[in-house]
Amino acid sequence: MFPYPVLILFLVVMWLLLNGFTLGHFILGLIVATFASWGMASLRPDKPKVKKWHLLFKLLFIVLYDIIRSNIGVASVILRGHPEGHTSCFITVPLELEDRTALAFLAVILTSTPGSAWLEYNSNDRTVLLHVLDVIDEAAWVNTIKNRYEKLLMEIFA
Amino acid sequence: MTGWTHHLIIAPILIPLIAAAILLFVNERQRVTKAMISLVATIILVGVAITLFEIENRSNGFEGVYLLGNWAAPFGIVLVLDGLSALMLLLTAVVAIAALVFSLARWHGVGAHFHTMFQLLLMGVNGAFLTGDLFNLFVFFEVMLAASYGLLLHGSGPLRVKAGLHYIAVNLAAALLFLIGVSLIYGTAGTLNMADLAARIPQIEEDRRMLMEAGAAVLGIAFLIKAGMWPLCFWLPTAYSAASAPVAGVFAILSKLGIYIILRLTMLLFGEGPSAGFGATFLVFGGIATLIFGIIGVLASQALGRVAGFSVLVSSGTLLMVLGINDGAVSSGALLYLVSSTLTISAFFMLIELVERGQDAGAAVLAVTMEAFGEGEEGEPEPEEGVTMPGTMAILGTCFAACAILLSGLPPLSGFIAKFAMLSAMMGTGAIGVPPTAAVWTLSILVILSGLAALISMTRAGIRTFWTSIEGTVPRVLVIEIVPVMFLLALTLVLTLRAGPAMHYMDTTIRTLSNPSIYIDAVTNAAVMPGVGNRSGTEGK
Amino acid sequence: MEIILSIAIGVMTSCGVWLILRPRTYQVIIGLSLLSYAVNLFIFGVGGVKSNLPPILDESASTTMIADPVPQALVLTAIVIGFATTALFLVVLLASRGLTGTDHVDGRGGSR
Amino acid sequence: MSAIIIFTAVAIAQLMLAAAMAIVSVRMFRGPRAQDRIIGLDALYINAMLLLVTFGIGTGRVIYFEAALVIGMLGFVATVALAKFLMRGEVIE
Amino acid sequence: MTLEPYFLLVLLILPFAGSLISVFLLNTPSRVLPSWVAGSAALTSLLIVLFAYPAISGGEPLRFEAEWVPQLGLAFKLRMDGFAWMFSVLITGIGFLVIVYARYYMSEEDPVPRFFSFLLAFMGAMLGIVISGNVILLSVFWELTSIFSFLLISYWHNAAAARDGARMALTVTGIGGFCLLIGLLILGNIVGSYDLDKILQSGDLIRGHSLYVPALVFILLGALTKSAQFPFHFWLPNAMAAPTPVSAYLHSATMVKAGVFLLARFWPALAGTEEWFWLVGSAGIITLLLGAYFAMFQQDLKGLLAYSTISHLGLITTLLSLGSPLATVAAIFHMLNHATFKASLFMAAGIIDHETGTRDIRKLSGLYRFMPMTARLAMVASAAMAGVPLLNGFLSKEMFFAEAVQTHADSFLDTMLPYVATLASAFSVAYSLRFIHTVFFGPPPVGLPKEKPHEPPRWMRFPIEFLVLICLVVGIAPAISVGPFLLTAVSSVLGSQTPEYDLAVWHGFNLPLVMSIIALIGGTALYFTFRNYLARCEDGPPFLRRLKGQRIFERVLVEVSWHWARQAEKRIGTRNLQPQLRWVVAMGFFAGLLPLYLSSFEPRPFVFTGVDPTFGALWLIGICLAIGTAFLAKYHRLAALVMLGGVGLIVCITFVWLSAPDLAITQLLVEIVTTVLILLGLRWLPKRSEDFDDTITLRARFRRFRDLALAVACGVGMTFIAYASMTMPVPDAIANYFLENAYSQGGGRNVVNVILVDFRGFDTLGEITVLGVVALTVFALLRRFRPAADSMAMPEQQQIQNRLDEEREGRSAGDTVKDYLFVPSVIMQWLFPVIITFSVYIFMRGHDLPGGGFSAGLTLSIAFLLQYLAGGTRWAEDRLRILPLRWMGIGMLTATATGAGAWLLGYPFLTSHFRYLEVPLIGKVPAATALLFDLGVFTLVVGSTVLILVALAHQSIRINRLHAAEMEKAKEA
Amino acid sequence: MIQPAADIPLAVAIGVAFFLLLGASLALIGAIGFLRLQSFYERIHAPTLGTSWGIGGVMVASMLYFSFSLQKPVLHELLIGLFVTVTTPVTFLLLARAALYRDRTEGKNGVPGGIGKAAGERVGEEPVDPP
Repeated sequence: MFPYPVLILFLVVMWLLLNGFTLGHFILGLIVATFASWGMASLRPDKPKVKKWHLLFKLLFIVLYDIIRSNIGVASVILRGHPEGHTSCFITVPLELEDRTALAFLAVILTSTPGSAWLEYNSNDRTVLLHVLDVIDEAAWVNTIKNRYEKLLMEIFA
Repeated sequence: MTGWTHHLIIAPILIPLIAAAILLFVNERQRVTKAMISLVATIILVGVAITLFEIENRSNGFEGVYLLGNWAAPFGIVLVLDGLSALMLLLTAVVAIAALVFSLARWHGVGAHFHTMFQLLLMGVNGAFLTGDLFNLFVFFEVMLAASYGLLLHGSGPLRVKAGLHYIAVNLAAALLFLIGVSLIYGTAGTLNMADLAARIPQIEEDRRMLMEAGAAVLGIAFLIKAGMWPLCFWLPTAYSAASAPVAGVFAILSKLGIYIILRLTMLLFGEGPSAGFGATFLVFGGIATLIFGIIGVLASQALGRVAGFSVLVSSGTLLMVLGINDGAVSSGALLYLVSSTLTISAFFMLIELVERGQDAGAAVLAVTMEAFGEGEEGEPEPEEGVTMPGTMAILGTCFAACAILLSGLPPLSGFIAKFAMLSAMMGTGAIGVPPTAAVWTLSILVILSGLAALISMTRAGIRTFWTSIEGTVPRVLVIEIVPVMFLLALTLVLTLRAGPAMHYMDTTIRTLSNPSIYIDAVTNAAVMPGVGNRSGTEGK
Repeated sequence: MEIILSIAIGVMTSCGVWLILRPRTYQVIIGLSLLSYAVNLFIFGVGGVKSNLPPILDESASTTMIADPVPQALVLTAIVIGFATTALFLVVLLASRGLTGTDHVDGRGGSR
Repeated sequence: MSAIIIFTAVAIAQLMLAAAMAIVSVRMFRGPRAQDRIIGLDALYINAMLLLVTFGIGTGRVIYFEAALVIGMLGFVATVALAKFLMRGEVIE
Repeated sequence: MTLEPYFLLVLLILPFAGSLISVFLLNTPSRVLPSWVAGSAALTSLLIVLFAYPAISGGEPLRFEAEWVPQLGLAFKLRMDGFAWMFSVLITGIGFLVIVYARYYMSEEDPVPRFFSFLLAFMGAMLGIVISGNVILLSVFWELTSIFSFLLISYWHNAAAARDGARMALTVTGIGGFCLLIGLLILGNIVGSYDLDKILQSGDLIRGHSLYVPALVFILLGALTKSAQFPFHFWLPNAMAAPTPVSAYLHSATMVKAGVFLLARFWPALAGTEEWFWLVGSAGIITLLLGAYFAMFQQDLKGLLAYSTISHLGLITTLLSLGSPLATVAAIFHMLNHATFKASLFMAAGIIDHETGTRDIRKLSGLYRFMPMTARLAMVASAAMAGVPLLNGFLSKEMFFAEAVQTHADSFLDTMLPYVATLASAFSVAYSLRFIHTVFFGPPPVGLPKEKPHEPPRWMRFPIEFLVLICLVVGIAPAISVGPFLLTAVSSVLGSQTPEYDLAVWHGFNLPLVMSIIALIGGTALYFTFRNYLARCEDGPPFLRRLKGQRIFERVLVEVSWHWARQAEKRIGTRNLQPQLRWVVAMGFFAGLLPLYLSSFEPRPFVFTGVDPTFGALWLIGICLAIGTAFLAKYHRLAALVMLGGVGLIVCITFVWLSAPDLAITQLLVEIVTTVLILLGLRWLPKRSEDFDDTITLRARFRRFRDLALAVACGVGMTFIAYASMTMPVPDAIANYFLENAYSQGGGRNVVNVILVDFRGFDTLGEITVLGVVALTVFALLRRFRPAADSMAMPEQQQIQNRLDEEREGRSAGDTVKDYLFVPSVIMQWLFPVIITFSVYIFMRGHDLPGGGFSAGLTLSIAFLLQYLAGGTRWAEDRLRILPLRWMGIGMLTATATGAGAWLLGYPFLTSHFRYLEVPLIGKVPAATALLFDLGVFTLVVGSTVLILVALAHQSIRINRLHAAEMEKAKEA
Repeated sequence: MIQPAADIPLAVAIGVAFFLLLGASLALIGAIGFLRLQSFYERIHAPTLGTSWGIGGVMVASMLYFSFSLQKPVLHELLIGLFVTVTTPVTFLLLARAALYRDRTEGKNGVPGGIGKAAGERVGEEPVDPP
């Protein structure tokens, strides 16, 4: 009946955000969300196992902060104006994450953060190729990713 | 026309639509079921068309107005049944049933969804004939065109696809012109309802009216493309001759749709008032050019299909010119000619396939379409079953001769009567003492030349087809293939014998048309039915 | 506003016309798309253009101050039909390309 | 007062966004490669969406929001298809 | 009401009925039965005609009238007077004789029923001509004779000569028939009726009318072509390819007589003017002389007779041209006489042909000893043709001479006439003599195709005997044999003008007799002088031998109707798309601007004030993108597509800006789907690079310039019109009604949506149908899709990537794509339910706020599309069983059924209904039937869009599979 | 053409203006960067300015503004932010991967993970060794 409760919850919230918070819309949203989740079920996705809910919010705030920071960084790179004012390079980061959803999260995070871009994931040796706009220390970058994001994600999606 | 018969007006649109919808649920392999559904729907359609025609025939100049959605006239969409639309509906139904029966022999199996598209084509055509709203006309035009694209491509093959590409490209351009025209008219007149528009034209101020006329002219180009006026007609012979036989048979009605609308709009909008006679000269010259081009094409064509295609142009040219001259009696002759030439060309297109089958040309086309590329998802068209025709060659020959006679306007079939009716009205007893004008002379000469061209071309082709084939293999022709052809030809004979009543009908129709106020009053005074929701009578008018 | 819209319509018409007169099917289909944008805007514009007066009723607004909804309805229909015909034309040009081996509108080979 | 502030801010923001769109479309035109153009289109979508939201603020109506939402939710489909075409030579395998 | 009028109807129907019966005998093996049917039909007709004589002899014609097309003055009116009676006797009588003759003439292999069927039909048509009481009816039968004569002449259609001859006859007489119709129409214009009686009575009116000359010319064109008069005479000799009975019938007694019949018929109405004399006279005189001259040099028996016929018809025409009543009497008399002797001669020639197998005079000789009876008959008939006294030909010729020496119109033509008449008569004597002398006398023939000729069967000779007997009887005792009948005929034509005349063999020794004697002696001398030359010479007269009318005609026909026509078609037509579109665009341009230009429309001046800078900047971008699209569409397809997307986006913002959020949403969704569609198609288009395009010819450059000019012109035109119409004061539009009533009566706040689903729901029904049809077409077309050879293989990228995967260690083919979509596909999948929810949202709010069934449908199909993108076709279809056709059907039915639901309450189709429902917990919920209709729209849109996309997407799999299979096959082979 | 904004507190108005301008300027800077940066891989970073806080700024402005002007919490802008954040990576990932592939086959731009010989031959250029 409710194959993906989290999804249904999200969809109901979305419905209410769009239509306004009334009882009628809650019921309607629930119906719609249920149908939609059946649609999702028919896709048979890899079901992510979410363990620690609360950490998601922690992650969210970390990411928001990082985004603000890197926004400023990238903006200054652009505004500074000389082409040689920054050193961009490719970085290969080995990952331990295996869950696809978790990887997706990581990808979203890295892409949303200006200054770093997820280029390629190699499922054989589980490495990811990144491009970073302004690199000062490669190791620091790898470290940040592995400790700041991957660890958290591994905790959330155990 | 009260009670349930009133709803019959919309039946010619809904019957094909519902049939098409039902057909979508039937698997492609159940060909017989599909054919039966389609056939039953078309038979009902013929019945409805006859009923409507009879209703119109009995009541002199009656207008049946159907307010869709129960909205009062200029606001909602109206369907209008008058003599002209009833006539065209009947003609469509007759041609359709013939083409459909013809297709059942083999053509309906060579591609997917033939019947669905066929029904939707009928829906589009019928809708265009019935509607009294400019934009709704556009919509039905598009329905018709979309279905015709599908049908033209039915059976695939390089020839068809190439012709289809041109056909579609030109008609897409035409559709854009249509939209520009309609929107200009709406922008200047503030209405889309044809009757309302006609009523408003006299009140439009000078500079707005100019823009309105520009819109009408652009709109006219769109219809003239469909009707096949030179130089907008080059796609037509190619497309029509590339189409499969039953499709070409039913396409015969499409070019007449363009003519119909031009007739309808010129009579309604530009019949009287400040914009009277708008574009008439253009029509005359366009008609002349088309007629000349058609004549040349008929002469220059070797393949029968192209002869038929150019015959469409000849008939369009004649009609355009006559409409441009725009004289009551002449126009009623033109209507007769329209009916006759549609029947003829439809029959001829189907006949061509049968005739050429003996020369392996048709078989080749079929073979191309059956190229082994279905990789199993395409059931091989089952070997057609049915009764083959005895005395095939004699009957084919007779039918061919009948077509030749009809196309060249020789007696005793209706081609002659129709031409006579037009010419007589222009220079015979219809115009006693009125010296024929230059246009009349030109038309007469061209009509004669067109007959001559058809005669020369058809004898040339007929001789080649029937008499000089060295080891002439007799084609395998099924009864259900030849019967539709004979049916249509027989109708032309009936039209000849019953030319008196037919002309009476045409006269009445034209009389009604040339008095736009009948139409306008009927539409604007059509009352909505009270009592739905809080909707009432003519509120808001 | 009107002048910008008119010029935009004009430019898109020009580009569209230029493209549909080209010999490659792809150019034609792109041209038709451009033309249909132009025509849609044209239809949309004939009723007179108004900013921020969408034809959506609420209790307060008086109906006389609202943009003409009819051209909008017409454009909607036109968009849908345009979409359908573009799809069709695309498929036909693919079929034509498959059967004739070239993407010339007349099925001719060579390039020009 | 607040009306003027918002009015001015909206006007400036709109101009800035329009300028952003113009710049992005220069890249679309110049390329040099298809992927630049596609990213350009994507950026154009995003900026257009922002413009719509800004327009909504300027007019004080929420009904333009859906158009922005459609861009936000579905705008990427076109660019994804383009990108995939670039990579694989066909969109749906 | 007496029965007599029905005589005419029965008379007319009988031959046609016989013809029909013969058709049904097509498969009978017997030759006898069809002949009996035909013979009895002809004989009965003859008897009916004969029985009708008493009724006619009184002077009052028999009439029968039935209504046909009264509005056009076209009545089915039959009218038989003396003249028509005379012709009817000829037609039925000779027809009967010919049938008897043909019964023996036709061979076993010939399809005899067809012959008789055509012959009877022809007889009916010919009868129709002579007894028509309405001139249009006459022209109907006139054309019918052309058609049936075509079929008769081409009876042996395996022979090229027969086909060509028949076609020429049809072409010439067909043209004539059309001209005749025009002439008759003009007569109708003058007189105000097509009734023959009326026309005949209005002679003075007609002759005095300004349209007299055109009418005359057109009618003469009809008559002269039919009667094979100069310059239209050439078809007749070629028609000799017909079976001899046909020649005997058509080319002696009937078909060619129709022309002169017509001249005589309209004599009272048209004759007697200067124009008449000159036109008819010159044609007649030239024909008379030329025909006779040509006849002398013919080597074909039937050719000789054909030219002789031409000449005699010329004689009749000349007589009719003179405008004197007496001449007309002579003409009518000669029509009768010529029919008898010429028919018998044709039949005799047929017998000779039949027995010897050849008609070449040079080969024939001394046949008298093999077939003495036939020879005698032929000799008498020839003598009649030559005008030997005591035979009927002599009588009418004498009358002709008598008229020739009279002065009718003082002119060169008139002065010349006696000499010409004598000369022609001498020629006539010469060829008659030649016919007899060469064929029947002299040494026995050698080298005939058929050995041992002998007399034909008894009854085959009977028709000749009978006709020759008539020649003799009339020739010896004209007054008592033919006199009264001729008088009836003549007086029915001339009425009160009927002159006194004397049908006697001996009129005393007068000038005509002298002329006859001169002609006889001269002709004999002529023949014997040139005998040896004639026996050896080629076919045709000296000097003019090369000048064959037939060949000229054929050449001209082929040239005009074939070469010129094809040239012209190429010149003024095209089969290419570009010129067509150019025309369409140009015509649209002129149609739009010409009315404005002609009525000197003045657009408002351009005003740049009040322009929102952002909006301006947006369109600056839009314009640049549009131009970029146009610029790049040839070589950088993807780039053009991207830019097109940009333009679409700007359009979409414009819609928002200018108060059309609905449009914006729809436009955006359509934009997305279209882009994907075109991309799907791009896979199958050929590679294109700029390298090819080195040589731009001058023509191409010119063409481009022209297109550019046209494009710019259109753009400028559109700008002007758009500006004019946008700045025009808004008319009192129907929109106000919608705005006022949308909420109160349509139950929705979004007026656009209410218009779409309620006020103008019918449009929407049609619009979704279009979408449905297109989807079906796409589906049907793609089922047979076969890409071009160079697109068959996998795209280059995939090939490289697969090869790389294979070459690298630890990877297998397809890993690249797996990795490629490894992460994005997760996101795309999770968006699926979100988009579904969103589409429901869009749908639900449609009636009150921007949205609606169409946008929702597109949204949902994008959701499906995204899954196809993410996982590929197989993956997606493994999981989502979408049945687009089912969706479409349901959508169509839902929409229609919603509309039809109104019928239950007696309201018109699509009448909507709405109310607010009280739902527990939720409260007031609007419920409109329009929403149900919109649901139909939604369903259909989803079905159609998905069908189109899926059908296209499937091609990749299909082609790959096919390609693999083909590779396999190639490997095996 | 722009309707006068409803009566809202000045502080809120200033906040709205600030966020609005912040978002718009970030978008503009992103666009400039997109134009000016040299290689594709660098350029790819620029638009993310717009998709991250560019959107964020405008969304916050919109939420603030409407919540006050309509006197009720209006939060649906959150959805836009969410969707853009979630969907942008999809495009970027796919595009970047396509660019990588292309650079590798052509051996340009010093892209890591160059490809084997076969492809090099095919394109006709020297393959670049992986760093």
